[in-house]
Amino acid sequence: MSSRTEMHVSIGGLNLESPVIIASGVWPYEAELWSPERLEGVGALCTKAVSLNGRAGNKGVRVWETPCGMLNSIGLQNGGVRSFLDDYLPLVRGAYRPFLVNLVMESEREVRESIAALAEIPGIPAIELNISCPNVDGDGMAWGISAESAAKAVRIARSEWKGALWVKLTPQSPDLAGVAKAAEAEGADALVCGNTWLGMAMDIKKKRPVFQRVVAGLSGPAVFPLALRTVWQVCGAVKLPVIGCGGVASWEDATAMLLAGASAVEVGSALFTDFDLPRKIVAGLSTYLAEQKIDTVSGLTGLGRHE
Amino acid sequence: MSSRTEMHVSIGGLNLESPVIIASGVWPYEAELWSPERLEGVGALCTKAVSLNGRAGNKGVRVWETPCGMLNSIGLQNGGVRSFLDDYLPLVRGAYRPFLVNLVMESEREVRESIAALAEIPGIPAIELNISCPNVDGDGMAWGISAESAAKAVRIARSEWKGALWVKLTPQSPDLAGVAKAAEAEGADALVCGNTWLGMAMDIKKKRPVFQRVVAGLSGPAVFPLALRTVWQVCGAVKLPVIGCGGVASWEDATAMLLAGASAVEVGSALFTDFDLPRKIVAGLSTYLAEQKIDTVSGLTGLGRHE
Amino acid sequence: MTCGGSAPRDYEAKVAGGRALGDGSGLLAVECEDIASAAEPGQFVMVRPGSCGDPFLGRPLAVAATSGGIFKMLYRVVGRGTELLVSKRQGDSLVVRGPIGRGFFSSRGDMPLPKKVLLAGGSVGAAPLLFAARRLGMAKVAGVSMGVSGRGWEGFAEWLKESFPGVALFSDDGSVGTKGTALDGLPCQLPADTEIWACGPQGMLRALAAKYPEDRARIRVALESRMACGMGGCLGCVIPTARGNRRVCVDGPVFTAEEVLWNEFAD
Amino acid sequence: MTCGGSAPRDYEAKVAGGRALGDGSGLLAVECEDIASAAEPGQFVMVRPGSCGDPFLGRPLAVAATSGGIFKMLYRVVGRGTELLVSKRQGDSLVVRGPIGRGFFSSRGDMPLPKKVLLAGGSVGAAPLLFAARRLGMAKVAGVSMGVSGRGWEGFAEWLKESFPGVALFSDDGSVGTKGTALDGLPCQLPADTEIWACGPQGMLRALAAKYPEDRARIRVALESRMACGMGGCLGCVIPTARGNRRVCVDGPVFTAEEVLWNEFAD
Ligand SMILES: Cc1cc2nc3c(=O)[nH]c(=O)nc-3n(C[C@H](O)[C@H](O)[C@H](O)COP(=O)(O)OP(=O)(O)OC[C@H]3O[C@@H](n4cnc5c(N)ncnc54)[C@H](O)[C@@H]3O)c2cc1C
Ligand SMILES: Cc1cc2nc3c(=O)[nH]c(=O)nc-3n(C[C@H](O)[C@H](O)[C@H](O)COP(=O)(O)OP(=O)(O)OC[C@H]3O[C@@H](n4cnc5c(N)ncnc54)[C@H](O)[C@@H]3O)c2cc1C
Ligand SMILES: Cc1cc2nc3c(=O)[nH]c(=O)nc-3n(C[C@H](O)[C@H](O)[C@H](O)COP(=O)(O)O)c2cc1C
Ligand SMILES: Cc1cc2nc3c(=O)[nH]c(=O)nc-3n(C[C@H](O)[C@H](O)[C@H](O)COP(=O)(O)O)c2cc1C
Ligand code: FES
Ligand code: FES
Repeated sequence: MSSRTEMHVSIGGLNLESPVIIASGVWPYEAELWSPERLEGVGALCTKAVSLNGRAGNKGVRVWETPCGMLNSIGLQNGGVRSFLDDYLPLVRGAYRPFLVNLVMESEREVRESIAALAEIPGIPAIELNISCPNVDGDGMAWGISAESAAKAVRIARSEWKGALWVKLTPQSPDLAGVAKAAEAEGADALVCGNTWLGMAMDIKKKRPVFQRVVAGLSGPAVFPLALRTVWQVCGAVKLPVIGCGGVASWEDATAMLLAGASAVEVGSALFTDFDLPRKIVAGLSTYLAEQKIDTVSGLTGLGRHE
Repeated sequence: MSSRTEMHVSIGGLNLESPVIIASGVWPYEAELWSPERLEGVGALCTKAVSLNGRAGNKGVRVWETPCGMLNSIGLQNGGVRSFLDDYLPLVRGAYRPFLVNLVMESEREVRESIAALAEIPGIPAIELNISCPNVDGDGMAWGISAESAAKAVRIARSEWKGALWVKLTPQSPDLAGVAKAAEAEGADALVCGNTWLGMAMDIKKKRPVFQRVVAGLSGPAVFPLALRTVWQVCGAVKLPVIGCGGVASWEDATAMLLAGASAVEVGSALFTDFDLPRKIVAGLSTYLAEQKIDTVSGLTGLGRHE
Repeated sequence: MTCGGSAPRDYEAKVAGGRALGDGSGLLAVECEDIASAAEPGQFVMVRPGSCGDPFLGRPLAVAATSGGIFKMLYRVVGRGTELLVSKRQGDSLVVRGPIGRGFFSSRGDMPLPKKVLLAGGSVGAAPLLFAARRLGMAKVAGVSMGVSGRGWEGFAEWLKESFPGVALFSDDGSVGTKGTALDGLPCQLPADTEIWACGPQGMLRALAAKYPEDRARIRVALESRMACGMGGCLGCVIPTARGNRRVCVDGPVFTAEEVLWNEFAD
Repeated sequence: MTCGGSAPRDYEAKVAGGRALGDGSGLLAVECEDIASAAEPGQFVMVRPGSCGDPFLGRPLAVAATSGGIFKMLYRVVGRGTELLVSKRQGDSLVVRGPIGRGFFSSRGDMPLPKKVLLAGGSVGAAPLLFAARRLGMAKVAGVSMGVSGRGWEGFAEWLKESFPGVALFSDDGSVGTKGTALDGLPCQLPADTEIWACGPQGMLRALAAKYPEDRARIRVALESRMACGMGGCLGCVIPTARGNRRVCVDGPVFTAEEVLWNEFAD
């Protein structure tokens, strides 16, 4: 359907066969799902969050459906960086696609140690630095909330990591443009915009919040208009490539993200209901390119910004 | 179905027969729709935005559907405060229900003049001050973004208006709790939490943003989990009564808002698809109260905060 | 701004039947006594095609006919909302808000009916015109001119011929009827005792207004606009007119071509 | 963490038929060769009941039977998702992801089948047990004990009796079968050559584990948990087990009552 070159994008140090990336935290380490046949249309994959030490994640209800979306409060459950390298890296590599290790921005010490462990192993192409977590060294606010703390986070990671460094922004920041500029100034190679949106749910039968931590992250189609707006704003603030993420569930959504200035998209929750979405997005983009007489998908980036 | 006293709530200077309020900007001045028969279950109504002088509103596309929601960019179209008083006030009064004049927070001079005009007419029970608009005297940011500017807005309105003063917050504020506290300190009688969420849409056929102003306000069920979270946060920050607004589309949603700490709810977009929603919410609340063995709806307020 | 007609209501109605007309167009009959008995040509309903929260908004569709407690709509599949209509079968339920707006008759106020009416429509714009023809009586209808885009519309064209005997039929590519647009089926001069009632894509209505610059007061157009509420509340559907912004849903959808400020908006 | 079985796939399947069992429960048959041929008792599918974007997530429903290219599900209306299933008719399409998880057989690994199996279920927990009984062969099934809540479940109880001849039937209010729960139909001592396979509300499974503290390794329970993905990706469905958090969707849904740390979670 689509020729290889048509869908090719080159972003922040990675060469992708398509602009569709599997977002962090949604794709299991099940061997069969990392086979080429099950990854049609996928340009790259982000691993689940990796932290220095293993984390059990949150107790109680972890997922909750909302209108056209869902809330999650997984709590970064993972086995730690060593377990990732030992147990899952071979599988991840077996997909023969660029991948990004989604790294939890913890304390300075922890993140330096995690990166050191990753850097020891040759052939890890990229880190996606997740700055949505609280800065335990600082004020407890998420690293990604202010331009200053985001700058610090990126500086730390950049000084330790020579490979491609993507930074995943949090839409909870009141100064997204500032955070984006700070990440750019500190040497990030690309920005992922963004993570989940802070929401909550109430269990009216039990008369208490559904989640033990009360709040949880909203994702899925419901947030698409919000995510698209943040992509528009961030693309206006920086020259770095931007990856749109939040609610992408169709080729039309992906196209809108690209026109707004994104170089690629990440898809998350929509995979929960459609394994085949990446292939469908690529097919839709390909037809759209033909109709619009545009040669390559990278030609769409930012085209909607010139009125 | 429900006894009068069961649903009665007394909030910020108003006595309502039910905790369901029609949000600003959604109910037309069509005589028939202000008749008691068409307002079953409605405790109070907010008028469309009123500004000092008439405003034509925005050009181009004004509404756009999104997953479980919609974007709007109406641009405060209204005939100005005089036209409101002359043309519509009699109709509004004819509903024999408490109502709130949704007043656009413009420049200091304009808002003082508008309030003076409203204050001349006896029997206007309450103003709902909409601080989502840019502060044209200040930095152009919305009045409701920072605690300082919100404080100033409420101070101005409070000094001019003796009746009930509700303040409608904008979820775009990065410091909602601070804004809420500022409004409380300056003498607001209740807080409405909140307005629409900043989103955007792309017209992929035309390869340009759908809205002339690019961004637009997201409302409807999609935003409910986000609005509920802001209600939870604001109720934790202030003692003032809080009215939950954003995505309420069922009695369950209204119940969740009350349990999170709200004293009432406003419904907006959901009326676009169901005239009968206020009555249904009241019926659902009534059954729920009976099941939970709670006497009055005000007994639900904040009940979900004690785990 | 107060609307002359009565405000619409919401109904959970049952589908009475449907008929595909080929290539994504079709008729859908809905049981709803209140709407069927009150609707006039040019009025429309907001249909919520799904059985759940998404699609969120109703879809505006003109009333194409009424008989007994049933009204019909003519649809063309455009996106996911209309797509859902295709699979509706007898007995399925459907939420409809209506009847909405000022139609070809009520929008006249006290103005008497003209002696003759020419009907001009583009594709599914035929719906309110069909209803209007029935109400006017064929004696008053001086002619019917319809345009469709062409290939793929054969089934629809057959239905048009059935519904409007003697219709002048045009298509962009000439594959159906004569090559041209509905405007080509209209006289160069509009006779003094005649009005044109039209419904179709905005471009066609704009061209119609341009064709008869002197006679715009005698041209009534049923307009389309993006809508959220269909009750006059959201102000989402306004168009610029000589009297300021007017809501297509309840101030229209029928306007005279004279009122509309054609140059001040684009789709 | 890697799952033994093969990863599920998504299918746009057609409804082959349905049968209401009264009071909001019913059977739904779906045409899907791949799922029907691969599914084992205890496995489930994620069904997206709507035709649009909302409800967003699939609903987990156990496979209750298979024959030829068709598999059946047994549902009880709980909320808006299952509500939408009631109106499904033959020919309607339905998006299903499956088959998912480790069932009563594959969850055993190399462990041989026991000589006898007692089946114990609560309400729609009957689904995977029915399927298990077929696969085990009635000779191996030492007894079937089922509980329902009572009034309103008469139709369902009839269906149970039809499906499991000789079933011991209990209800909370005694209106159907004997007053009591499915546990009352089980022996005080679990014979050495026997296992219990159970499915039902968490409270019932917890009580079952409590009833046989020494024999939990011989009790297999099919658990429920809130799910988003049904493919092991979201980690939304985990339960605490002796081996740490395990995903109900792909590590289960069948676990031994011994593995599960019953005290460390509540519904
Ligand atoms: C007063 C009026 C009467 C109409 N009568 C008919 C009729 O009789 N038969 C018929 O086939 N069509 C009619 N239309 C057009 C019809 O409303 C749209 O084709 C339909 O809403 C498309 O919905 P969708 O979900 O398939 O498309 P989508 O593009 O998926 O819809 C997305 C959103 O855009 C809106 N939208 C899309 N196209 C239009 C349009 N052309 N006009 C207004 N809103 C639009 C939808 O209502 C929806 O809110 C009428 C429109 C109006 C305003
Ligand atoms: C592995 C497994 C197998 C199941 N098999 C069956 C079966 O064969 N027959 C049957 O009737 N039911 C079965 N259930 C329960 C069934 O999934 C729920 O009743 C159903 O999801 C409720 O959806 P709803 O939209 O009607 O309810 P809602 O309450 O509106 O659903 C809202 C959300 O909560 C989830 N949810 C609600 N109740 C449950 C529950 N009990 N367990 C897990 N998630 C829930 C839904 O999936 C949805 O995401 C099974 C559950 C699991 C986990
Ligand atoms: C269940 C779940 C788990 C997630 N885990 C992570 C994670 O570990 N790290 C991360 O950066 N983002 C995580 N996310 C966020 C997604 O990667 C994505 O940014 C977000 O869900 C918005 O995209 P979507 O609407 O396409 O899902 C998770 C999302 C979900 C739904
Ligand atoms: C079409 C439309 C017009 C609106 N106009 C106003 C307004 O004039 N003043 C105001 O304070 N809020 C206005 N709002 C915001 C609503 O009052 C409400 O706060 C918001 O839509 C969230 O609630 P909902 O999700 O129930 O619609 C408008 C919303 C919509 C959809
Ligand atoms: S559609 Fe809302 S005012 Fe016309
Ligand atoms: S449902 Fe997602 S991991 Fe089990």
